[in-house]
Amino acid sequence: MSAPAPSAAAPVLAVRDLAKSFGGVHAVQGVSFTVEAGRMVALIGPNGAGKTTCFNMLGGQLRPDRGEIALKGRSIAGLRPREIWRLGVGRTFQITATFSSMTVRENVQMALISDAGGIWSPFRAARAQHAAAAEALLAQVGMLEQAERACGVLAYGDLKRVELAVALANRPGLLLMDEPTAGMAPRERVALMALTARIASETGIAVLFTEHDMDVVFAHADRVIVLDRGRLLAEGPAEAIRQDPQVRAVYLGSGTVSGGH
Amino acid sequence: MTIDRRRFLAAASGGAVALAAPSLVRAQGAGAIRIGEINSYTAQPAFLKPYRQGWELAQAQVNAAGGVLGRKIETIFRDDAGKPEDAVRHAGDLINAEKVDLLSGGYLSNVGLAIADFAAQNKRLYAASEPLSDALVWSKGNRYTFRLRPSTYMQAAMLVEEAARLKARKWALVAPNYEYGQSAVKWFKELLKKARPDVEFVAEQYPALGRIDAGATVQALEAAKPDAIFNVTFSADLTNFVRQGNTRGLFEGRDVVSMLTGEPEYLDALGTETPEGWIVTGYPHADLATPEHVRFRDAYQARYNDYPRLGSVVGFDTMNSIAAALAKAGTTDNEALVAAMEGLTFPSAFGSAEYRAIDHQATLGAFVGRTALKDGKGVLVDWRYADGAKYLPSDDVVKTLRPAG
Amino acid sequence: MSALLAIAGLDAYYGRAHILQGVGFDMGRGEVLALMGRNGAGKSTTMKAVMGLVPPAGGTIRFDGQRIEGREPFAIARLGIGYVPEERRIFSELTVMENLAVGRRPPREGAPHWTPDRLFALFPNLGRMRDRPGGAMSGGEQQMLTIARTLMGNPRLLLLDEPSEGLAPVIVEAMAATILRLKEEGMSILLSEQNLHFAGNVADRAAIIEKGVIRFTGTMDALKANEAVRTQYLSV
Amino acid sequence: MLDLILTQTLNGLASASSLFLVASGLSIIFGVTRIVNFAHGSLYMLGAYLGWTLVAWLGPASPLGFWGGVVLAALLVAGIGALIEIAILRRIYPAPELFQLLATFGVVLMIQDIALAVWGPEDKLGPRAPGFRSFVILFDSRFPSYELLLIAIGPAVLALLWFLFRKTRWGTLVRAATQDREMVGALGVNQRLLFTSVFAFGAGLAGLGGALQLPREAATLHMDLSMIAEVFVVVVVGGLGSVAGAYLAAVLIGVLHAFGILIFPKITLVLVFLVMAVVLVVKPYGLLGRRPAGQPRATAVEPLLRPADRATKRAGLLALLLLAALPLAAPDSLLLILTELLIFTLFAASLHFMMGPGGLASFGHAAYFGLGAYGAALAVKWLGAPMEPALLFAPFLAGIAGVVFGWFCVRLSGVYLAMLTLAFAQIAWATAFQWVELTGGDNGILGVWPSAWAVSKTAFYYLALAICAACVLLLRVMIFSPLGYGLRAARDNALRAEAIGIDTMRVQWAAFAIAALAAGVAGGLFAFFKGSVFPTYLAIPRSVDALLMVLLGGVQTVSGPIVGAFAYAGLSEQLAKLTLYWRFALGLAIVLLVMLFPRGLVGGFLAWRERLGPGAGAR
Repeated sequence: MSAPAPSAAAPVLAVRDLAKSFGGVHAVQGVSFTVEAGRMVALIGPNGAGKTTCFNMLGGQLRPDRGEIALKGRSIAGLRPREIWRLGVGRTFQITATFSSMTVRENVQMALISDAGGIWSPFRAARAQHAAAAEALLAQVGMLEQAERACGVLAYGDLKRVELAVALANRPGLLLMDEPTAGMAPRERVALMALTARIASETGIAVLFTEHDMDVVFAHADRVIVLDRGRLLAEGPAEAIRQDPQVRAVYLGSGTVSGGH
Repeated sequence: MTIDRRRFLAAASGGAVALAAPSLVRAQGAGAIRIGEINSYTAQPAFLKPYRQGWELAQAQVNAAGGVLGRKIETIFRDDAGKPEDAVRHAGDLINAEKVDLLSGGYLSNVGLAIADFAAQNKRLYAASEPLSDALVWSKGNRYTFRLRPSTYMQAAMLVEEAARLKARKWALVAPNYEYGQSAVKWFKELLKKARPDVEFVAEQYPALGRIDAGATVQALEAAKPDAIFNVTFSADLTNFVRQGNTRGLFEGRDVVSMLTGEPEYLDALGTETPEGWIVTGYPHADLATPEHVRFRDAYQARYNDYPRLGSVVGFDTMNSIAAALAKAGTTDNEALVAAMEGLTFPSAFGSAEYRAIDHQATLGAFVGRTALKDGKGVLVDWRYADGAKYLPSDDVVKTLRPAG
Repeated sequence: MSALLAIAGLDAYYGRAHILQGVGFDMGRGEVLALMGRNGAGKSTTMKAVMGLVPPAGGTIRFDGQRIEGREPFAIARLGIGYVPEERRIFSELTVMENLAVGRRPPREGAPHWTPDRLFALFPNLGRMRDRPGGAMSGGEQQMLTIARTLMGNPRLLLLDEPSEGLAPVIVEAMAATILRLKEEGMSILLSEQNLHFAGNVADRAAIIEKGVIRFTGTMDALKANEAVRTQYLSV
Repeated sequence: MLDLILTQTLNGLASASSLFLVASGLSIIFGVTRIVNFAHGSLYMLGAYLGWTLVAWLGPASPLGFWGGVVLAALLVAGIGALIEIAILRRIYPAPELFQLLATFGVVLMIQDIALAVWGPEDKLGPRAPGFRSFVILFDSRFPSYELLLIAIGPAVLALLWFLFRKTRWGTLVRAATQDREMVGALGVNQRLLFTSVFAFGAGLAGLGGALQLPREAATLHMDLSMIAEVFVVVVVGGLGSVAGAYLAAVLIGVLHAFGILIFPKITLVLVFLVMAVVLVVKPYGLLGRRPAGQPRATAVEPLLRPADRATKRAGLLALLLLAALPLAAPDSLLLILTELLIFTLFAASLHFMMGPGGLASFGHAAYFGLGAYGAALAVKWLGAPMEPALLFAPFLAGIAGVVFGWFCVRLSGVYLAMLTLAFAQIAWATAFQWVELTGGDNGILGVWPSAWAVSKTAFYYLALAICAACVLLLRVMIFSPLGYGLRAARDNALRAEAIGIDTMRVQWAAFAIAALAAGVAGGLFAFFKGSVFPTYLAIPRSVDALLMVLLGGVQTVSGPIVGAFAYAGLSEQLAKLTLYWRFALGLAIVLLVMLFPRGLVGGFLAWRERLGPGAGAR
């Protein structure tokens, strides 16, 4: 898999002054941040802080009211999801999004076929296409043994890994992961994020993820961005964020009941 | 749209006969002559229940007298539910699976045209009993199709004769939007205009068959302030139209000329709503005292404990005319039957009539009179019999109207 | 005194998947029991089976000595079991007051009697948005509303499915405080939880479920002391 | 002129009332149970017939007798509604939407025969309402006072419904159940009773609507389907589940009708469905409807779709060989039946292509079948084309319609999509029905006979077999091609599909057009098979036929439509021969099949084979 060389200087994703309102409610107001190649950046904040809105603008599911989103210097604000994907953005969803009537391998094949622009051929058998490449991706996320199973019967953690393989199928420069570990057991969370971190550092993919589990955030994020009521509350290395009194007040709390030992 | 009564043959109508057919065949010997009879039994029950009874009465009489050609006659009834598509389907099934010798029936004009086309393609005799469209014997007439009842042209001509005598100059028209309605309106306008060049037609309404929005339709007619109205709707559309028209006073101070409304099947449904003084075609079942009719009426009354409707007459006459044709042809071979039918004189409840050779139209007539309310029931009064032969265009005209020759 | 809730040998399937395989544990009155285990272990299914939302294929569920398995959800609710689902499932088109009205049941002996006013004292936020449609509330407020709505049925046993999931840490702290308040009222609570910190703060006892089988039951302290169990079934 | 406008508006409002009563009942039932109750028109019809009987029995002349009869009829229909809910619907709430619709269609068939058996085939004209027999003078013309009463009843019922739903506990519970029925149950509300009561209430409204029609028009056996078609329009235009929307739409449709009669007396039908299509294109969820809120609970997980295994392929080949050899032995009549079955198989397979892998449930697939047939017939009639080019023109016309209609339809999903396809099909039907100059209207187009070489039954059978088998196989190949995969991807998870670069709408659009094309081929063959085409080819019952075939076979299996076509056509054929009341029997069979085989016949067979053990092999 060819990947851009990691470079701290040129950010893969640069967001500037992003804003979105829904009928008078300012969901996101003037948020700016960057994500660099090979880095894991966590986006956190209370419910309703604007994380998902932000994510959906990055992924193209929502059109921003204002602001700039640059992917490797190219503006992607307002593009459709499929256009953004073609520019090299992979995405996983909070509620896993896979194709239940296809096997694990076919799910990845589907992404590969689409990447190769091969959707519009109605008379060839799809099963034979990109099979080897699909298997290679599945091997990377540790799902090769389950390649012939239906996605509908997979365990939740496995489903998340399939999604990761699908998101990697277009050799993305940026990976967007919305609550990648939600609903997973602690052990699975660590395994998945460790895997993601490894892929990120090996291939130089920039990773932006939202997360509620502070253990995951503080264990895996190179940098943390905190949103509150649509605004950027704080940004910095994990340790600095954990100590930030403002963040503790609106979000982290005293730390007595929810991790971050 | 009407409900899907496809293959409803079994239900209200001929299912029992169709099912029992094999055993009947055995009981009567293998030689029975089989007639495939297709009609809108469920869609137009008011007309077709009596029709079937009249048919079965005639069939019983023919068979009791030893049948035709030494063979009994047997009928396979099929319900087309008022849809040409189903009629064609049944026609195919009757010929190919039931092996009938000839086809008959048809109530709605579009159904009749569809069966006629099928009959021509398959070279089978089709005795169309009721479909009134002129196209059936004229513009789309074919070698294999004969029609019993007076056509829309003939009935329009009968009514125009009366309408032309009215003072009315401004006419409004209402007709169901399909073959029968269109053709009735076309002839009425043409013939009336010829008889009375001063008339004008100020409003025309074409509700879809069985779907009249009566209130709005009446209002639209009323708005045109006509002197007289020509109505072609029948059955449920007529009932709803009359009720709204009565309430809204549409018919007050206006002449109304109306096709078929004097037939007991439609008058009975109107009951106390029956408007008085409409000029209509119909059937005075209680008052008609010709010997043929009395004989028919008594037999019918005895068999069904009910008075005959016009449908009863049509069923009775169709069956009898087929029997007469078979007897004349001496065979069930359809080509010979066609030849026999041309110019065939046959007995009818209204006296004898003839299938004209020139256009395969029978000369059976209709009764023209006025509606009246008697004891809460609608009746036909001041009627006269209009002989069908007198209300047809000249042979030269017919030849131009019938390309099939 | 018999247990308030006694489950024994409970079996349940989702389609052909055998989710619960002989689950059994008891719960005392006034007790807060944390049902712990990883995602897909069977926590939610256990709760749904108690509530009658998933038909048990075998085993018994006794509530206050009475067999309730196989009954319909509404009948079980009327016996005094309140259920707060993981996905909240508030009626988003209905206002706060209407949401509460749906949950309203007559007062029940041996259970605290809740009125909207009392609930607004417990959840002051809700009192400030009585006429707001549920759909226009934040996740934390919705979570409060769903608990308040269930309390309107004056339950004797509250089933809380993953009350801390997906909430910001500060809200989670508030949630813990609420549970402790309810416990003071004498409410018995069965909660499912993955978060050991949270459970440790609110629960008296814990039951650990793994692949549809109960692997451990004991006090919270016993669990904290049992390193082996924690690492095997829960820990990082 | 102004007078006329005002009176016609009043006429429209009067018609709107009954429409609204029935539509609001349908809307309320849909809101809570998510069932599009096809039998709602039948309940309306029962209301009229029961009203007729009860009024006659209680004495039509006295106000008490008349109004008592009307109210009693409504209550009885409510009871019948409760019975239907308890006996049938209650058992199939978890089934997919279309299956429920199918079950209610079974109920339609059953009620038709029940009404026929009880009341006979004659139309029943009810008495005039005591106290409202006469008229008032409005704008210089007589206006029936009963119509004025009807005009008042509409808003009165609307107000009553508003009160019920906003101010009573029952209403609050119903609204809650509309959103999440399971949760309502978990909160201690007997939701079964609630559902039954809602269904009974909605049925009662329909019954009342029917009974109130008595003084206006005769009760007939056709009332059910002609009402349901209008009510669907009203409910969809107003917004599914919105009672106020239903009123607005009922008024719109009623007034439109009244003015249509003035301005376009010949195309009133087209007009209504045209308005429906326009509304749905502009406001996909109706005038006052909202995008279905939140998550569809328990999204159906579609089963794996695998290419046929060797045994299935062999069976298929064997069946094909058998069909090819058949004319050697079979009589003509059997060949005719089989020719029709082959054509219907292609028709069903074409619908399956968009409905199964595509998840696009079309309620108006007859449009493409019919347009194919008309394409062929028009080519013959107007261009004098022989069969061969006419057969090519058939899919062309159907395909164009598929491209145009599909463009709008793929923007919606679920019930809304189904309803828009219905609207387009009705436009096509009404056009064929009312554009008499071009299509011959109700007369259809006759004389569409095959070329000389294909006239014999055997020759035409082979023609049909060759074309249908080739098209069905081609559709099958497409299902397993990248395009077919993309289609399934769009159905399984549009979010994910878009996020991996698939233009879901375009893929679905293509599928729509392909399905229309294939249906057009079937329609063209059918035209030459029958020798004629009629508007009924595009009518709702034909669409329902297709749905039944696909659903009976099993949507999520590839062989489903083939099995379904043979099973359904065979079943209705056999039932027609076995019993007088075949519609009742067919309706019952549909209901039972839906309850027993929620995955269709092939789906049920596969599930059964799977249960035998893992060794039994793949699909």
